Amino acid sequence: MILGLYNYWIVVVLMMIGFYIVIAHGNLIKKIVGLSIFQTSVFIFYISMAKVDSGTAPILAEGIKQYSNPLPHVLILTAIVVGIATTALGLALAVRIKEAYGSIEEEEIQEKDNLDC
Amino acid sequence: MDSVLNISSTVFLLIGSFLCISGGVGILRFPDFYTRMHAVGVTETLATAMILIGLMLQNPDAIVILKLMIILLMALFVSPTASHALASAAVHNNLKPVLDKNKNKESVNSSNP
Amino acid sequence: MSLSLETMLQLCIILPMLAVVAIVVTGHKPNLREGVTISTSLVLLYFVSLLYQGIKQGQSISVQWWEILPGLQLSFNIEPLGMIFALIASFLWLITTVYAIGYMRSHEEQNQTRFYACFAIAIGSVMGIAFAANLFTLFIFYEVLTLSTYPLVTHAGTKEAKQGGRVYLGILLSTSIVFFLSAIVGTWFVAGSLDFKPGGVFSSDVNKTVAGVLLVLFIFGIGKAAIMPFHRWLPAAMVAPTPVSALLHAVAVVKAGVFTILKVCTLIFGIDLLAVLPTTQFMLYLAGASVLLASLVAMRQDNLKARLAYSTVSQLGYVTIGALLATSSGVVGSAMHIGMHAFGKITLFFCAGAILVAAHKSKISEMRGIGFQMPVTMAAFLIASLSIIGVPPTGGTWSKWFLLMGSMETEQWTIMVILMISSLLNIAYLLPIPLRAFFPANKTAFAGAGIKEAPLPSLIALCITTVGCVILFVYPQPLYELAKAILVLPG
Amino acid sequence: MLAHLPILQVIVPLMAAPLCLFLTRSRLVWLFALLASASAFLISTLLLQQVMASGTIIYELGGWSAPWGIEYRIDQLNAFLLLIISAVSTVVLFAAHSSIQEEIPADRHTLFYILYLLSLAGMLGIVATGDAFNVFVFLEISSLSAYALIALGKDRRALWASYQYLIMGTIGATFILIGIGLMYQMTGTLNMYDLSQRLPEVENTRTVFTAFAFVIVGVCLKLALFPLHLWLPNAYAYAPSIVTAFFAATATKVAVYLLIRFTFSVFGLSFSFTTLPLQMLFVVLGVVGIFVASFAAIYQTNVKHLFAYSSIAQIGYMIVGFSVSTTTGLMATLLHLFNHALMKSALFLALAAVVYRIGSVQLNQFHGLGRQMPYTMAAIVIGGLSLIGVPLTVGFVSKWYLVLATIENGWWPVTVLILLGSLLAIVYVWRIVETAYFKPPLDGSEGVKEAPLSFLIPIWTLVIGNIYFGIDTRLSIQVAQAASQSLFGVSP
Amino acid sequence: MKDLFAVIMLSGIYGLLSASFFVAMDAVDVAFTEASVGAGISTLLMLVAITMTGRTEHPVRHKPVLALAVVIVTGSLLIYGTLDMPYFGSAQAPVHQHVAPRYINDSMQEVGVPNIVTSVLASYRGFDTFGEVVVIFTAGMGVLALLSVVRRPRDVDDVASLNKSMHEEHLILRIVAKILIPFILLFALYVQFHGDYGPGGGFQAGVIFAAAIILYTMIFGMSTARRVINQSLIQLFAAIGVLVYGSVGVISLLDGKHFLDYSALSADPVAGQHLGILLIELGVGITVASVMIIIFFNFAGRQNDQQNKENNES
Repeated sequence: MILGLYNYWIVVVLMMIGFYIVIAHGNLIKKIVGLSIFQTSVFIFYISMAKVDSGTAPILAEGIKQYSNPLPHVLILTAIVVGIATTALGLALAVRIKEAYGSIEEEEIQEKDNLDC
Repeated sequence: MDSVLNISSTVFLLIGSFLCISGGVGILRFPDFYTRMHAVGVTETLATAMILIGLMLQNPDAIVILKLMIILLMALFVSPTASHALASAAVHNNLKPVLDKNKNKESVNSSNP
Repeated sequence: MSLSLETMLQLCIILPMLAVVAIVVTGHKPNLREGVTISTSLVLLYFVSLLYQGIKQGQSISVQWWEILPGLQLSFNIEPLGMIFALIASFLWLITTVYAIGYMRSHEEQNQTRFYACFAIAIGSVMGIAFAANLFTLFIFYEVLTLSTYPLVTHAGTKEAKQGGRVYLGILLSTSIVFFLSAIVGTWFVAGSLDFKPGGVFSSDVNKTVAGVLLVLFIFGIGKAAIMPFHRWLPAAMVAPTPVSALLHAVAVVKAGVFTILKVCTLIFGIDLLAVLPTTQFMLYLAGASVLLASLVAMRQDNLKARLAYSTVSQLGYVTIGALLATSSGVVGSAMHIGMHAFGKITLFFCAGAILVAAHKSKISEMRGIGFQMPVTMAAFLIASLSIIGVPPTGGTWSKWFLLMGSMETEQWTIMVILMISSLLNIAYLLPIPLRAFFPANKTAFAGAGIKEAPLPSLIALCITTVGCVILFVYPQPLYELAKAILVLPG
Repeated sequence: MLAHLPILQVIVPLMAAPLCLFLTRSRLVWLFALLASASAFLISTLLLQQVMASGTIIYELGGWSAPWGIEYRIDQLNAFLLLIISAVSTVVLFAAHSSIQEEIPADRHTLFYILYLLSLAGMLGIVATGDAFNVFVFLEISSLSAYALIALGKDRRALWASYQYLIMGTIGATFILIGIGLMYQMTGTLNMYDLSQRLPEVENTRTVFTAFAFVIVGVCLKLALFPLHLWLPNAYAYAPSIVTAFFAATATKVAVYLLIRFTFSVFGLSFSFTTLPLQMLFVVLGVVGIFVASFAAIYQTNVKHLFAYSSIAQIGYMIVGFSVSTTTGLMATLLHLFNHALMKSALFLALAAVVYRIGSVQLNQFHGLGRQMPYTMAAIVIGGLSLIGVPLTVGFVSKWYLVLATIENGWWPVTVLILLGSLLAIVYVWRIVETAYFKPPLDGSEGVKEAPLSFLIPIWTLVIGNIYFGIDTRLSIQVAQAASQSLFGVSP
Repeated sequence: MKDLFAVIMLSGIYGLLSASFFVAMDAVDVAFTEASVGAGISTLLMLVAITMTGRTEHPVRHKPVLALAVVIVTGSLLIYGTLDMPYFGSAQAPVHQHVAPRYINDSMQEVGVPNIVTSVLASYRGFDTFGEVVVIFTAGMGVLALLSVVRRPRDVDDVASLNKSMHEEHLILRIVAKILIPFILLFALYVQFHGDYGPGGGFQAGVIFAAAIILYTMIFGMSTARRVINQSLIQLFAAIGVLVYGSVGVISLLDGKHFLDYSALSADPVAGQHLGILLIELGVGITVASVMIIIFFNFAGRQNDQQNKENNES
């Protein structure tokens, strides 16, 4: 019973690593890396859902009757681009924060904020 | 006839993978940046060539062979240039190579970042 | 004037609101502005008296505006209790305006336009409360009254004015939102309708505890009736100029609170249900306590206006007791007391204002022997305090009489004792002022030379209300019939 | 064209955004954006009439029928939301031109309008769509443009606030993505209506339970419900005031809509309120949220912070209304949705006018503002009164239904807590009123005069809306009633 | 792992690994995109970002215990959720029963495109992809709003001096780049129009196109690149891509059919589908390419700006 579900657990472990990085690490770039790992693991979850044991890639060809499910692939195409859009925006923000605050560590930014108000 | 093709493609594939492994071992064992870079640069290019040829022999379809040829050509162009760029960048950042192990003891640990 | 009674009813509410616009427009020309206020109050008084004639012939007048929430309309109808309140309010608005002109002019108060405008809004909302046909309309005008009187209380704009205003608004708004609103929603949920019906809107089989809880919520909710725990806003509002405190104490705010309590007790709960509720007894003792305690505190107040404020708190306790006694004579007594107290207290405040304007004195200890310089004011003060105490030549006697009768009917001996003691206390804190003014212990002590009588318009207003107190004793019939009709006349 | 209204509602602002790039002068771009937003408003009114007349409208995109293609399903609930969002956006946009002169550098104005239109289109897309994954895509559009818009703020802390919002928002969106993925896995379809048909069979499996938990947590993160609200105050306080005015009135409302849509239309009422102790959880979170946020609001010195915390408190009210899970409770939430949008946009627009004139929103700058900017301060006072819930204002209507809902359900302690919550509202509104009216104006601020007309018109249209819908509540109650009844499956 | 450079390189490798994982899972289109976007562009952007924000990372952890707790709770909830999931790769899973069979069986008749992913992407769920294009456009506008540097004329004159020194330095790279770039562009076009039959499509083509241009910029320097591709034109192209996609939908609207219904584009519905898919893939390609270029130009421009400031001060 357990054997059939091993791929989901890999996804869960990856997800949790990404999630931990986002929360625990103070560096802004590190958080974005964590976020992209977290999102990539969600993609792997979707794709592993779509796989059929003896199926091939969903491109119609003669003689092949068993295909994997194309729908999650479409969703993931969209999700990847959403991921890159968020990463690009996050990096732009990190650059601007570095210029404005002089540092991209959460603690230093927090101190500089408390100093201001 | 196809049994000969199969045997030769498996032989090519085996050589290619052996080269890959040697490149990997090279990275681990060599002391400093340049020697490691050399190990990978040489073996990787040859390994990819070998594997591609092995694949070409694998299936007789014309279009697939053509595509594999283009990939091979591309690989031959890209990987030496890449290693060259890597080396010139290292030199640009004045990373001195380790010439003699006992002479400049202290520079050993400075060279592997 | 071929206006039908219904349109007249609506006009009673809209007229003051229109007056506000007129006042603001004519803001920079004082005479024109005062003229507008007086004319509107005259017209209002005329309308109300016409409505009163209508009521006497037994016509039932009611008007529906529109539906704010499904099942809850803004609707008005005239019933005797509302009539009493409207009559008093419109009449006293006229008097207070006359008085205010004199007071404001001599005291050079700034931004008087805002004063008259808010005054008119307050009167408009009082009319709305008086004629409200259901609890929902009443609540809306109740809140408008609180908000419109806030600028009046903080008229002076000084630090204490802000402090007084904060207490005033804080208590009134919070009690009305937390208790009154939940009480209304509770009634709406339990009884299904919020319309005032003689004999109560609750069906007979409503369970007693829920109705009891609702009663407590209502009594506490109506902060304007200044029941003990929530009375502090009244003395805090002393910061306002005297015509404002006259308005607050005698004409609008306080009367609205007590009027609402009376209306809720008689027309939402109904006398018979009220008698049997578990919490009525507790509320009765609370009202009694607030009467006694307020009178005691009043005795110690040296500032005249503060003393009058605490005396108002105790007089309101009377009306609440009358309402909660749940007998017909109790209700009649409290209804009449609304009228008597209005006239008595407004006169006292006019005198206080006059003394402040003429002699610039607000401490009672400084008023020894002032009777010689200001004979008319002090005489009016004497008569008015007699009316508050409830001594025969003034109207106060009747209301005290019926209250006592009511407490005897329901064998509430403790309440009767409380009423007696508090009347004694009234004497204790009211009478010494005029007596000391006329017969100072040592003649020479008082060096009040150069003080002359208060300005003429204030004096006129003063005398009218004093005469009013006496008339109410001699000819209380119209007030009495109205009070009696509360429980009987349908709708 | 009338048959294509649902898609036009989203396409018009969406296509208008790239077109703005072709216009040169920023005033032209402003007019174009205003035109796009006004037409979106017009479409939403037509849509509402159609829905109220003929019930749910279904619009298949690309001509493919429901579970295969994407479909738009407009019923009373989302027609109501569409109207609120487009109305608020049109009014706020009216004041945008003069407000961003002060707060955004000149070369970014066109980009501001593009991002504004994109976030408007994103929100309209979320509300209109009937497909679960489409919700995620449009959620990303509106959130991305939100992060960029907030980062346009003058203060350097806007960048940090936008970064935090980005991290929290992306985590929330990814949670929703996981939830949708799990739902898809168990049922095989992405269409919301189809999901609601097929979910009951697989209801008691653990996967659907986890899917439900993830979607709810993701939505609550976007909703800024009490424990997950940390990003909201900074984001609203340091963003340009026009952005705050727009998002305060719409962003969280869309998240509330999502919550209602997922719990009622997709997972079904019985499932969502029995498996997870959702009812108890939300009541507690809502009430605690109200008190914590209101207390925090009282001690704020920056007025934008103050109103941001009060928004969190008002969301607490909506969640309490939602957790009562009776028709009246849901109606109270929908009404408060509408009323809160009106109140908050008026208040934040007034703050935009104050920022336009005196450049800062610190409370100690507000001295004597009552005299110098009478109309703006009057608008803030009326907005504050309606926040408290004084009769004849919009706040009273929603407070009335909230109290009625909680009493009907027998939760009288919750009723008392709700009313105490509005007491706290009195405290922090009156702090502003007192500093504005009673304190003498600061010495350096003689030159301050009333805000220009381009501010006063939108502010006062909203304030009059605040009062009008407080008196004539036919529109809002009728629609809210129809929506809540249709959600409960009771035939209207 | 304190050195961010190593972190980014590893995340690039992670992207490549997940791409190869997708290939193993028969998701070829997704693998292609993940390789080009996940491994390529995001690593590139991160590299440019860390050149501006510094390579080292603070060792101190940010309340790790709380993070661990939250992670464990979410993880256990997820594991709890997976217990009832259908087995990995089992054909009976509901996912393969309900909506997917129609795509697989009759997408050939209805849309006439062998690559089912492209047919679903462009036709059945065309609106999702439209949303997708708008997301990319928003990201472009967002980065523009954040990082766009006001161009000052004086930048241009010091380009000549920079150019001279560039020549000797990267001689080999310049030669190889000159050879490779045309082929990369050609390959991008191939991917763009080959999307119907094999893996590929608008997104991948756009990214490869942008990669070629970025390679050019990196080697031949920002200023020469800016003269080759002027900034405002690229922004218009980004808008044009979205408008192409939208107008395809609007045409079918004008024709009375529903939005994005390609059968309105020509008499025979299947031909209409082909035309429609071709057009919207083109729109997607243009937008993605121009947005990626905008993002890179802004990042590099910002870095250039910082360096100018530094050598002005020093």
